[in-house]
Amino acid sequence: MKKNFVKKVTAVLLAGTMVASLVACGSTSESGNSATETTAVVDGTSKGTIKLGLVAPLTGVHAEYGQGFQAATKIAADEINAAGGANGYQLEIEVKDSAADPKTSADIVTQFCEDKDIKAIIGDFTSSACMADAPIVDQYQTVLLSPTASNPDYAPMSEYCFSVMYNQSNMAPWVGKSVIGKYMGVKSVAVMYLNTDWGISTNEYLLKGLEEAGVEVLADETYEENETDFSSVIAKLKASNAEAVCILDQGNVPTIINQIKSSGWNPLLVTQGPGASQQLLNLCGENAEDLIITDSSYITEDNPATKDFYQKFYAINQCAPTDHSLCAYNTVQMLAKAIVSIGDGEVTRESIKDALKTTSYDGMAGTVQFDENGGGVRQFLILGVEDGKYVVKEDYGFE
Amino acid sequence: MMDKLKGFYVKNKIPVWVVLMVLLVTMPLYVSAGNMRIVCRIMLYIILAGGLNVISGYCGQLCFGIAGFYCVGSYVQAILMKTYNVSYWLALLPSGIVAALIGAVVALPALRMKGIFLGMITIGFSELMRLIALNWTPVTGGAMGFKGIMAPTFFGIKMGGASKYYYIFLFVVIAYMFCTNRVIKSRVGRAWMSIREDELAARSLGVDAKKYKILNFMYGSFWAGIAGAIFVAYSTYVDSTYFTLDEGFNVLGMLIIGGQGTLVGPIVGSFVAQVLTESLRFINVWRYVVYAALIILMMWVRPQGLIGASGSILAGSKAGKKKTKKAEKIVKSEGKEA
Amino acid sequence: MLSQYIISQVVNGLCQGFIYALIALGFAVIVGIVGLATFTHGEIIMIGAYASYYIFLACGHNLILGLLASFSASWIVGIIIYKLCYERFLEAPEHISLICTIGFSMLLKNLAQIVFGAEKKPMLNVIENQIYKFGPVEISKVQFVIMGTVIVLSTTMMIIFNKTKWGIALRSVSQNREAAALVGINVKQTSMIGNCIGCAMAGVAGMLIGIYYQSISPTMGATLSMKAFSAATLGGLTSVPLSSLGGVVLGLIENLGISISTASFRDVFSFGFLIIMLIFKPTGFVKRKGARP
Amino acid sequence: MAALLEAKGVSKIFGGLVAVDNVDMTVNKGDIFGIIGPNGAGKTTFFNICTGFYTPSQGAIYLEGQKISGLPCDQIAKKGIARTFQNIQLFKYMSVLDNVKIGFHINTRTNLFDAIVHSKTYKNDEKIIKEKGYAILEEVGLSKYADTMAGNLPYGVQRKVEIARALALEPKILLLDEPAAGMNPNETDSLMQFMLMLKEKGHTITVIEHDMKFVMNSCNHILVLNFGQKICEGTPDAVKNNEQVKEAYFGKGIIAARGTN
Repeated sequence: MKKNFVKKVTAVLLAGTMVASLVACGSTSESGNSATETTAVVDGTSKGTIKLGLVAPLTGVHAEYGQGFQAATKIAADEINAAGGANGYQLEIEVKDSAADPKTSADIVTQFCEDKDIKAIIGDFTSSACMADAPIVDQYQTVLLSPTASNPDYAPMSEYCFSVMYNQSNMAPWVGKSVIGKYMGVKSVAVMYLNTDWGISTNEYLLKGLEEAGVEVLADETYEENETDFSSVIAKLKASNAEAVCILDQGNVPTIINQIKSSGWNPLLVTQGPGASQQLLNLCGENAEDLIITDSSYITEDNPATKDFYQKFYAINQCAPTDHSLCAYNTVQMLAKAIVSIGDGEVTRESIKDALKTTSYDGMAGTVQFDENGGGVRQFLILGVEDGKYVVKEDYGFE
Repeated sequence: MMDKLKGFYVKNKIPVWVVLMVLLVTMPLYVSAGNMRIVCRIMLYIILAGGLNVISGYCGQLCFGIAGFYCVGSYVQAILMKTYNVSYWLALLPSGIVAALIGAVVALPALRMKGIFLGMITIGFSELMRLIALNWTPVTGGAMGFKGIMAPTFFGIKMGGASKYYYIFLFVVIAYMFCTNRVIKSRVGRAWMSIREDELAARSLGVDAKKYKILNFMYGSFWAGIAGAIFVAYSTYVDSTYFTLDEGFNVLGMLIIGGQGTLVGPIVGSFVAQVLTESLRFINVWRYVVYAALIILMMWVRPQGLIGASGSILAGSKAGKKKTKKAEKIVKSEGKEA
Repeated sequence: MLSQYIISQVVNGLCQGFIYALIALGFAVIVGIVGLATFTHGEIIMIGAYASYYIFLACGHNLILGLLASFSASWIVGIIIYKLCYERFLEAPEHISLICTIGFSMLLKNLAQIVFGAEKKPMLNVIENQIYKFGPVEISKVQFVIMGTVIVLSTTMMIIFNKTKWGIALRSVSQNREAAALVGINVKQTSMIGNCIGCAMAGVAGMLIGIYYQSISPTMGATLSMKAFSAATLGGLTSVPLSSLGGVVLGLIENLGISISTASFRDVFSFGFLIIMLIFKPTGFVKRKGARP
Repeated sequence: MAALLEAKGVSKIFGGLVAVDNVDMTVNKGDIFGIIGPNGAGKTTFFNICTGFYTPSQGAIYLEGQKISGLPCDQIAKKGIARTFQNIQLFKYMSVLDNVKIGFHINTRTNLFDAIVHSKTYKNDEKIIKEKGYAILEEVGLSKYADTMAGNLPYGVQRKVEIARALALEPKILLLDEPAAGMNPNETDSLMQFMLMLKEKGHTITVIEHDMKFVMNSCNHILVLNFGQKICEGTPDAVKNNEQVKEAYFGKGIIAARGTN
C-alpha cells in the first residue's frame, strides 16, 4: 500500500516535471527557466533596459568562480543602474549556469544569441568553453566578452570575441624580465606551471623574458589541474637549488606556497596568475610573507580603491573576491562604457562590438583596453606581502 | 499505462512511425535554434549511452570508461581532418574503427575480470586516454586543444549550426538503432545476452565467451567513437576537458535511468536527463541537488529504469520474485486443466 | 645529493601513500562487509575535512577534537548512505547501488557547494612547520603526524577486526551473509556498522588531507577517492591490509615516477600500474586460492 | 560398438585434494551411461573435466578417438558434447524459446555483418532456428511455455528446458548432471520415459544420478565412483551385486554385520 503510494507520487512528480519542461522547452522565451536579476531603478531619465547574458559555471568544479562572476556582475550592474544607467539605459543581467561543461556553455550562448533582447554576452570561465562558444557568436554576430579566457587562440577566433584577462604575450615576458630579472634581481629561478592552455602559454612567454634578462632557469615543471599533492614537484625544484620559485597558477597557488613552506624550504617566491586577493592571504596566512605577486590591483578591505567592491561582494557570497571576480566586474563596466560611447546611436549587437574595440576603462584595477584581436591589455603593479598585507612595491609602468 | 501505449503502438505501427519520422525530420522548423542544440545534445548522449548499453546492458560488462572511447573517436576525427586533410565523411568510419580497436585492447584484460574490477580497468583506461590527449601535445594539441574543425558540406549545403547538423545526429541515431536492433535479435545478440545471464552455461553451449566479449566491446566502443567523431565537427573545438570521468558516469547514469538492456532505454534516459537538468534551471544552484535526489528516488522506485522490464536480470531479485509467484500460479492452473 | 633527493621523494611518496592507504582501507571495509562498492567516498573525505575545519574554527587547533568531529560526522553520513543506497539493494545487482552512490555523491557535492560555499577554505598551520632529521632522512612534522595517525588507526582496526567479538561478527558477515544470520548475527546492523567504519576512516583521512594540504574545498575528494579506489582494487577490494599496501605502493610509484618525468604524468603512472597489474594478476595482490571455484 | 567418449587415466587434484583419481571410462554409441556414487565422490568434477571446465591433472578425454581435454569448454561443446547442470543454469530472464535459440549457436554461422544487412546466412539461420527450435520444444513437450520466462517455470519443467537447450546443439553425446534431483516421483518417472525416448532416437546419454531406481531402470551401463576412484563398472545387475558398491553406499560396518548374520 505504502509502496504503491510512493510509486504513484513519484510518477506524478516525474510526469509533472516532464510536462513542465516540455512546455518550457517549447516556448522560445525561456524566461521561466533562468535566474533573472532585474535591478532596474525606474526613474524619469531611463531610456529602457539593455539585457546582457552571463554564462558561468555556477555548479561543478569551477562553481567558486562562476558564483563570483554572478556576484561581481550584479554589483557592477547595480552601481551603474543606481548612477542613472549606462547612457540612460538600465542594465539587466540574465544568468545561466554552464556547469563547467563546454557543450552546455555553447548551448546557452546559442540561446542567448537567439534571444533578440540580449545585446551582449559575458562569459564563460574556462577557455575550453569560450573556444566552443566562439564560432556561435561569430555566426550570430554577438559580442562574447569573457572575463577570464586566457587561451591565446581564443580572442583571434572572431572579431566578436573579447577577453579581459590579460594577454600573456605582454604580461609574462614582463614578469620574467622586469620582475624576476630586474626587480628581484635573482640569478636562477625554478618555474612550476599548470598544464592548461593558460599555464603553457604563460610559461612559454615567461621563459622568453627570463632569457632576455639572463636569469638561469634551473627547473621547469608542470602538473595537472586537479593536482593536490605538490610535494614531489617541490622536492624536484628544491633539488635544483634555485634562488627563487616562480609559480604560474591560479587556484592552486595557496596550496603550493603552503606546501613549499611546510617542506622546510624558504626560497624567494613570485607568482603570477592568482591575483592579489584577500583569499590568497587567508589561505596562506604567515606562509605568504615576502611573496611577490603581480596584479593590476589588490582586492582587500584595506585597499581604499577596492574596499567598496570587497564589502559588497562579501555581503553576497560570504567570501573574499578573487581577481577573476574583479575581471567580471570590469566586463560589465566596459560594456557600459561602450554603450555610453555609442551615444545617441542605436544600441545594437554590432554597435556594441565596434564601440567595445576602442573602449578603455579606467577603474579600480588600472586601465583595461583591448588589443587588435580583442585580448585585454591591463597595467600591472608589483606587490609584496608584508605582515599579512599587500604593499605596492612598484607602481604601474615599471620596466 | 505502459501496456496501453504498447497496445496502441502494436495496432497502429505504420501510422505511428510515419508521424514520428515526419516530426523528427521537420523538427528544426518548429524548434528554436537554442533548443535544437539541446536536441543535438540529447542525440549525442543517445549514441553514447547506446554504445554503453551494448556493453553493459546487453553483455553485462560493467563499464565506467565510455568517455575514453568517445575521446578516441573525437581525436581521431579531429586529427584526420585537421592534420591530414581527410574529408569529414571519409574520416568518420576510421574514427569509429580506431575506437573499436582500442575497445578490443581494453577487452583483453577484461576477459579475465568481472564486475567492479572490470569497472576499475575501464576507469583507468578512460583516464589514460584523457591524459594522452592532454600530454601528447605534438599530435593532439595538448592543453591548447584542437580548434577550427569545420562542419562538412553535404551536396553543397554546409551542415554548420545545430539546425542542420541535427540531421547528421539524427542519421547516426537511426543508424545506431537500426544496426543494434538487428544485431540484438540475431545470433550475436543472443550470445551476448547469454553471457550476461550466465557465462558458464553460455560456454557450455559452445558460445566462445572471449570472442563475443571482445566483439561486444568493439561494437559498443565503435558507436561511442562515432559519437565522438560527429561531435567534434559539431563543436568545432575539442580538448581533453570534455572527456573526464564524470562524463562517463553521466552517460552511465542516463543509461540506467532509461533502462539497461532495452533498445529505447538510452533514448528515454538521455531525453529525461537532459530535459530534467534544463528544466530545473529555475531553482539555480539547487538543480543538481534535485537531479541527484531524483536519481536515487528512481533507483528506489524503478531500479530497472523507466523502460526496463521488471522481470529483467538487471532489475534485481525482488521484482523478479513477484513475477515468479504469478507465473507459478499460471502453471498450476494449467496443470489442473491438463 | 641525488640520494638525498630520492630519499625525500620516497618520504613524500610514503606520506601520500599512507593517506591513500587510509582511504583505501575504509573502502575495503565497505566492500568487504556490505559487499557493494561505493562512489561516495570522495565526498565523505570532504565531509570529514569540513567537520574538522569547523571544529578547529570553534575550539582551536585540537587534533583529538578534530579527529572526533570528522569521525562522527562521516559516521552519520555513513548511516545515511547505508539507508539510502545499500539497505534495499543488498541482494540486487551491484550496478543499482553503484548508481545510488553516484547520485548521492553528486547530491553531497552540490549541497556542500551551497552550504559550505564553493570557495576554498584555509586550514592553516594546525601543525607548525618543523623538520625532523634522521640521518639523510628529512621528514616534516605534518608528515610525521599523518603517518602516525594512519598507523595507529589501521592497527586499531586490525585489532578490532581480529580480536574482538564485534570484529569477528563483522568478518563473518563479510564472508557469508546467510551463515552469519543463521548463527544469530544481526546482519543488517552489522553491515551498517561496517559501512560506517569505512566512512569514518575516509572522514579522518579527509581531516588529515586538510591538515597536510592546508586548504579544503567541496570538490577536494574526487581525485583522491579514485586513487583510493585503485589502491583497494590492487588489494583485491576486500582485504584491509592488502588495500593499505596498495595505497602505499601507489603513492610510492606516483612520486618516484614524477621524479623521473613530470607531475603531469602522475595519473598515467598510477592508472598504468593498475592496469598492467590487473592484466597479469586479475585479483591484484591477493593470492589466488587453490580451492575449487 | 564404437567407443564415443573415452576417459583414460583421468585425475584431478585441487591443492592437496585428489578429487578424481585415475578414472577410466568408455561410453559407447547409443548407451545410457550412468555415473553413481556417494556425495563428494567426484562425479560432477569428472563431468566438468569431460566438458572442459577443468583440465585434468593427468590423463586425457577422447571423443571419437580425438583428444579433447585441454580444449576450452566452448570448443568441446562444438565437438559435440552438450551438458546440463546440477543446479539448473538456465538463462532465467529469457524466454524458453530464446534459451533454445542460444543452443543453436554452434550450428549457425551468422556474424555481426550478416545480422546488420540481413544476409542470406542470417535468413537461413533464423529459419532453421525457428523450425528446429519449435520442433525440439514440441518433442520435449514444452511448446506451450515457449514465450514464458524460463526462471518462472517450476523446477521439473526447468530441467526439461535445460535438456531441450542441450539438444539444440545436436550433440553426439548428452551429459546430464543429476537431472532428477528435487523432482517428485511422477516427474522422475516422466523424465525416465523421456530419456528412454531420446535413446530410441539414437542419442547417447551419460547421466549422474543419486536415485538408484532411476539409474537401475534406465541405464544400460553404470560407473561407480567413490572418493574419486572408480570402484566398479558394468551392467546394472553387476553393479547391484558388487560388494564394494554396497560398502560405499551403506558403510563397512553394516556389510560386515550382515556378513556375520
